[in-house]
Amino acid sequence: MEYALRIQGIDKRFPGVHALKNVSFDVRAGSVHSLVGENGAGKSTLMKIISGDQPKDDGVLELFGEQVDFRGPSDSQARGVSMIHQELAVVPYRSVAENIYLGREPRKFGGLLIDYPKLHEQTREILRTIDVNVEPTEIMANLSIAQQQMVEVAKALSLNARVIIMDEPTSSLTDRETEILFRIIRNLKTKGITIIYISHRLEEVFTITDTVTILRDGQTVHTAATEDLSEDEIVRHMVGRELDSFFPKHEAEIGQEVLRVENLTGERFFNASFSVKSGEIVGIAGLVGAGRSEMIRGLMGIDPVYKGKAYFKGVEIRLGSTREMMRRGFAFVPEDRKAEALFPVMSVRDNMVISILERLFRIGIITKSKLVSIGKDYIQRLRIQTPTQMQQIRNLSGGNQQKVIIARCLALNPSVLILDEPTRGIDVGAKSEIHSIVGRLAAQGVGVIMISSELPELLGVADRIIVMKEGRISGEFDRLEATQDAIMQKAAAGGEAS
Amino acid sequence: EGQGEAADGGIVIGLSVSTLNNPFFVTLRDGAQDAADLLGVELIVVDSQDDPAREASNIQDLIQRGVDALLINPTDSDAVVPSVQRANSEGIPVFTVDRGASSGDVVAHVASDNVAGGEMAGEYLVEAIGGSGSVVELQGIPGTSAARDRGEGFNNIVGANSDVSVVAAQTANFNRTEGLNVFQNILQAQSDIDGVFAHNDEMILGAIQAAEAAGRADDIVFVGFDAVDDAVAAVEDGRLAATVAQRPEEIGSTGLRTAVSYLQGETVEDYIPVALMLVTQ
Amino acid sequence: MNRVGKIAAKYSTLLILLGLIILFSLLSPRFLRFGNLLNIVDQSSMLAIVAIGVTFTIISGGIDLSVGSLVALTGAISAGMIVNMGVPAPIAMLGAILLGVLIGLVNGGFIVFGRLQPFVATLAMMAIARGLTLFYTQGSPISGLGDFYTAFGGTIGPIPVTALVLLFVLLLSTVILQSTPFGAHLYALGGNEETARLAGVKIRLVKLGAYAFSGGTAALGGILLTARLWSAQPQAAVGLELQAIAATVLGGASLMGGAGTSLGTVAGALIMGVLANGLNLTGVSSYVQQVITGTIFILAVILDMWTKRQRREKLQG
Amino acid sequence: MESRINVRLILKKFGLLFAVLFLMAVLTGLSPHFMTVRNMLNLLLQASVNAIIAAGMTQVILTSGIDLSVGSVLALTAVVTASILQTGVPVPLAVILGLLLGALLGMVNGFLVAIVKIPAFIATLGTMTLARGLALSYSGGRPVTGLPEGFLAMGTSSLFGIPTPIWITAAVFVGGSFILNKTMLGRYIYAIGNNAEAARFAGLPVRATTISVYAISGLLAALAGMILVARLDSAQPVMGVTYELNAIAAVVVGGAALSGGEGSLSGTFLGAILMAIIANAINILNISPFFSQILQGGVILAALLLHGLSRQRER
Ligand SMILES: Nc1ncnc2c1ncn2[C@@H]1O[C@H](COP(=O)(O)OP(=O)(O)OP(=O)(O)O)[C@@H](O)[C@H]1O
Ligand SMILES: Nc1ncnc2c1ncn2[C@@H]1O[C@H](COP(=O)(O)OP(=O)(O)OP(=O)(O)O)[C@@H](O)[C@H]1O
Ligand SMILES: O[C@@H]1[C@H](O)[C@H](O)CO[C@H]1O
Ligand SMILES: [Mg+2]
Ligand SMILES: [Mg+2]
Repeated sequence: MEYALRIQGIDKRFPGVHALKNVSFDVRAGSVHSLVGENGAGKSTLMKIISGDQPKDDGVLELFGEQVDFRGPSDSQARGVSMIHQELAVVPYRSVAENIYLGREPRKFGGLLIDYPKLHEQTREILRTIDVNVEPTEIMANLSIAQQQMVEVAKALSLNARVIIMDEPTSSLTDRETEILFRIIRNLKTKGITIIYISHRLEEVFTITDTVTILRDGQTVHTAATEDLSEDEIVRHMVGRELDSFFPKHEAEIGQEVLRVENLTGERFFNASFSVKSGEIVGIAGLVGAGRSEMIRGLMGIDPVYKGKAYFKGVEIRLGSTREMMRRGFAFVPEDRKAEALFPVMSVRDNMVISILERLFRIGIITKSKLVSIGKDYIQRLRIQTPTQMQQIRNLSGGNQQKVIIARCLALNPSVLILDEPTRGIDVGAKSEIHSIVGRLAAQGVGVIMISSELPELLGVADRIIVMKEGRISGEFDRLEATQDAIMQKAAAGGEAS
Repeated sequence: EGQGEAADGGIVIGLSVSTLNNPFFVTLRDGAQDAADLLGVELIVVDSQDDPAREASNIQDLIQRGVDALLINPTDSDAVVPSVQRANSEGIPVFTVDRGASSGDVVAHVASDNVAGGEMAGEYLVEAIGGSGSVVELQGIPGTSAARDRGEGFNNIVGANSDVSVVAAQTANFNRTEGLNVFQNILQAQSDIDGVFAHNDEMILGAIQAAEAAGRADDIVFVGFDAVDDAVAAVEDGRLAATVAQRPEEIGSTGLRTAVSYLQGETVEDYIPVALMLVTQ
Repeated sequence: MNRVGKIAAKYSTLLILLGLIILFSLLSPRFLRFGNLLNIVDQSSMLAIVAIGVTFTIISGGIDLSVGSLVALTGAISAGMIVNMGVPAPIAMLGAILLGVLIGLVNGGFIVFGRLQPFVATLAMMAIARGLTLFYTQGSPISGLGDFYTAFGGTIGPIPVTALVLLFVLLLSTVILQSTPFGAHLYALGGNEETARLAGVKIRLVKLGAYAFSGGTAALGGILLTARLWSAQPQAAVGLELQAIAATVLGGASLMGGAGTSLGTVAGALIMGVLANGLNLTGVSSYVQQVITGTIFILAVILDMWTKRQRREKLQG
Repeated sequence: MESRINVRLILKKFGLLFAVLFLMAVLTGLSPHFMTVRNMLNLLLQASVNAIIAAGMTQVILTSGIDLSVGSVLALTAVVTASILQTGVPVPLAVILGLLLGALLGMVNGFLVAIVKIPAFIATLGTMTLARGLALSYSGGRPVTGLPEGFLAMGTSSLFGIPTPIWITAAVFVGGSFILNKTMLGRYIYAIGNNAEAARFAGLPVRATTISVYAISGLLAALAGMILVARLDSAQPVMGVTYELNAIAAVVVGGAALSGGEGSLSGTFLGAILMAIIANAINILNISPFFSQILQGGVILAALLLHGLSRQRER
């Protein structure tokens, strides 16, 4: 059997973290090989090592039978390995074409000038193969996140790689784009291209992959053919324990209305009216670009609101100030962790407590001991993996970063908790933890709004689901009457989906 | 062209000053302005901010405004030459004040001689310390003509005297704060200082502050240059021994009067010295 | 979409320039004369050329504070080669440009290999190059450059030679930025360095190139200034770096990197030239000129931001 | 701050401390006049103005801003304070008015940065020119001299043998460190420098913090100006030209990142000391003025490279 990649005894340490411990497995040529594991298990680190982005401490890599030791990303690219990174890596104010062919632009005049017509032609070609309808000259920043993600896919394809690594490529794609991506993957497979596929969505793993390798705490715990595994088995290997249910239904008493929004209108959302009761979890569904995030950002005073009113427990609230909303008891977990939530070189603890300082220390002088105990408490409760409270948050895995941000909101002890895609990029274990946290909060009488692009999640968690389409609320379902089809109908029908 | 645009059709004169960030030149400008007001002449003042490139642009602009004559206080004698020649080719008469132009047609130069001033200061200082001892030179902004010329004059005298040694020669950039800090440092290194000459009063006033703070002011003879108001007051108080007066007001007004006389058809001398004067108690 | 608004946003720098020109022609009858306009171009060209180089470093996400000192140093060395060593003027000028490029490379070296922040690396170079100039000239200006050299400070017909040199630099830099891989990589690097690195862009080389270019244009500026003054001045171009940065920013570049054009920068430099010239012609006192210049600078930036925001909103709407 | 972070910070600081100590050792060898109590006090005295301005600059840079206007603000507040003093207003009142003017000018910067959203470099470049023009217009380009004894004491008196400006500097750094490390404002400053957008989402008072930081910078520039005026018995409209660059150099030599979020006042203090040592050494060793700038630039580069190396090692 031919192996595209043989990974033998890879070891990697960061200060305070032993990220990979003697990791070994083989990837068959032409297969789709998935890598799963909890947040912080070491998946991304391993892939960065394979693509030459980070050096390994120990171990051997073989690419098609040949030992390799890449000195950098361009080195691995030259040898036919390309990688789609977990974090979007785009140059915002350059064109789509320039992004895709960055560093490899077609040239003319003896390499002196870029051959722009040819560049655009090639780009148009490659975008057509993946069914993305944007102009090659469009500025990247004007694309939706999903479109940008697809451009990343195009970039990987354009390299004509033999091995393509995809690190959570679907975390910001909707179902439609996910389908397209799967079609592309199948197509690549027929061409004999090897794919390493990382995802926290197990249904994707079962849909598209041939083999699964499970990492836990930096170690390979199991490798097997996908068809020989069950979802439960994978999860058990990942977390090292049984999980009761992915979407634990919570039983909360639904009480008085805590939030009512009337005719909220802003740049990209129009006349949104809805309400949330205490103990209730309201889901917001919609396609990417439906304006869900914008509407919530308007409500939270981050983006301007042109018109509309909001009432908290029957009392009208002044819109437009985030601080005032938070003082009223609203807490908000934003969509884009890196851009909107993280203070990268600050400690885990400081990231966690930043929003409650005003409440804890009336005169503005900080006593550390109080913070230490809060930090300890949440690290334990949310099972956050970090060597110490003082670790810089940028050194945590994505999922653990997300938990810190959620802890920041929980510490506020909110009456209304708003979560925008809170489980994007989060492992099943953490996801179910977050769901049960949300459930527990609801049981304590907190009103919860949760935006998610993952319908099964919403269906499992929410008491009520609001659907948005093109900036307007297009439907509302009770938990009992909601089905995937009915929601999709309201989210997409009539207009063009995204 | 070449005719002024004053409302009454009177004379318009352009004055380009090297920098108005220094009281010396502010006084020079005031002298010119007072004379202009007295004679009923319009005066347009531009400020080069010690930047020769800006000076070239400013003079270009004055020529555009159609001044009848140019009074230039150059930032540098060499750098101003193309501007002088440009004015020459436009037929605008040029007068220089305080500093000269190395070439080009200049009708008259009104100034006191900085080299002579440096010599004057040197002679006074040597005598005041009793003909022998250690002296310090606080230099102006390196590369400016005033610093060069005054240093040259001073060293002509001091260098020729084998009993006097210059124990430290440091720049304090014509600036009072630096005069204070630099001299403070020199006081640390030199336990024996009999006299100080600074290329301008700003620096010497800073140096006096430093010496007073160190309790050594009484042992040292201070000589400055320019006779700005603060310095004259310090001389009266006995804190400063002497300062070389260039009489900037006189330079400014003489410059302006000379230009007006010339425009009115009189003949003028090509070098009009404004006598230097040593201000002492 | 509002066509006028879009054009206004794209050319907001030019609009500000136009506004100032209209304002000053109302205030002074002498402003709009052909001769005066040529003057402004002549006065702004050196700044514009130096600022184009600075624009390269700003696009890369860096900055170059050493250009003022480099202007002085390269001017002095080219003059010194001619006057003290008898080197033919064209060779001395080439030598100066080479020196500028070399010092630019040293700046770049400190930044990419020494991992210094561009602001500080070039701040230190600003001091060092000024010191070298003083040392080399021993504090005295160097004159006697000969006709070939000083011709660069003169005119061809009514057109200032500096303006022609500027035109050349503008065209060259525009081609580099808009049409070469180097240019594309420079923008990419400034837009997202990590992405550029992952894409295999030779980041170090591109940065070195940007600082070398900036050093080269500073040297060109040094030559033009020396030619214009017929002498090399040890204290020439003090503070020029801030003016160059101001011109770049007025021209629409972002100090965060990833954006900026040389045409915009030239317009920015012209704005500053028009302002200085116009205030002189209208006879505003030099102290008040500083107050007005500071205020207009801030207002211009606000206007530019405002039109850009309009445009962005239009784009998304 | 403790454990892991601290190790890193200490590593960084030791790099600079080592550079400073090394330089001091060399100078002690070169000149017997260097390592004396008097000269050390001098050094601190001379570092004080730059250090105080740099303390304000540190906070600004921590928020990922920059304040180019400090030199001009220093000059404007100096001439205004001096002329207030000349009218016979009691010294403490005049000092307070001067400091308030500094804070007010700083708030204008803060307003432009936080509310109008002009990049700090640009906004303060504009106010730098503007405030300088105001200082010159206000004073007519002439120094304001002849100030009351009570005011001059701020620059010339001493307490326990240590000059007052050094005490003031110490107070500024102790107070500043307290703010940065022990108060909410300090956390907010770091947070905004790390990610201003996230700070907004986290409900932090981004505008108020930003404005405060520039106000503090303006206030400290005014304070530094007063010390200068008191030492010179003269306020000049041209004071403080290029002080912004000195202050920024001290902050960056002290280990702060201009991109914000990283840096400390103790580092800045060492940076200011390093720069004062170089100037002091040039005078004491009577090094030619033509060399002095080369030396200054060179030493700063060397110190920074040392830093860079210690940073690289920890990766
Ligand atoms: N640069 C770094 N410095 C220190 N620790 C790091 C660094 N990068 C990763 N780590 C640590 O290494 C471990 C593995 O991280 P990695 O990003 O590989 O996890 P992952 O499996 O990709 O997680 P996720 O599913 O959340 O993306 C984590 O504990 C993380 O905190
Ligand atoms: N057609 C589009 N043109 C330009 N930008 C878009 C477009 N659609 C979406 N965006 C941008 O992409 C981002 C994500 O879209 P948005 O937040 O509106 O969608 P959403 O309904 O919140 O869905 P999701 O949360 O799944 O992204 C937003 O910042 C939005 O401004
Ligand atoms: O003559 C002037 C003054 O002395 C001034 O102090 C410095 O510059 C010189 O040219
Ligand atoms: Mg990962
Ligand atoms: Mg969204």
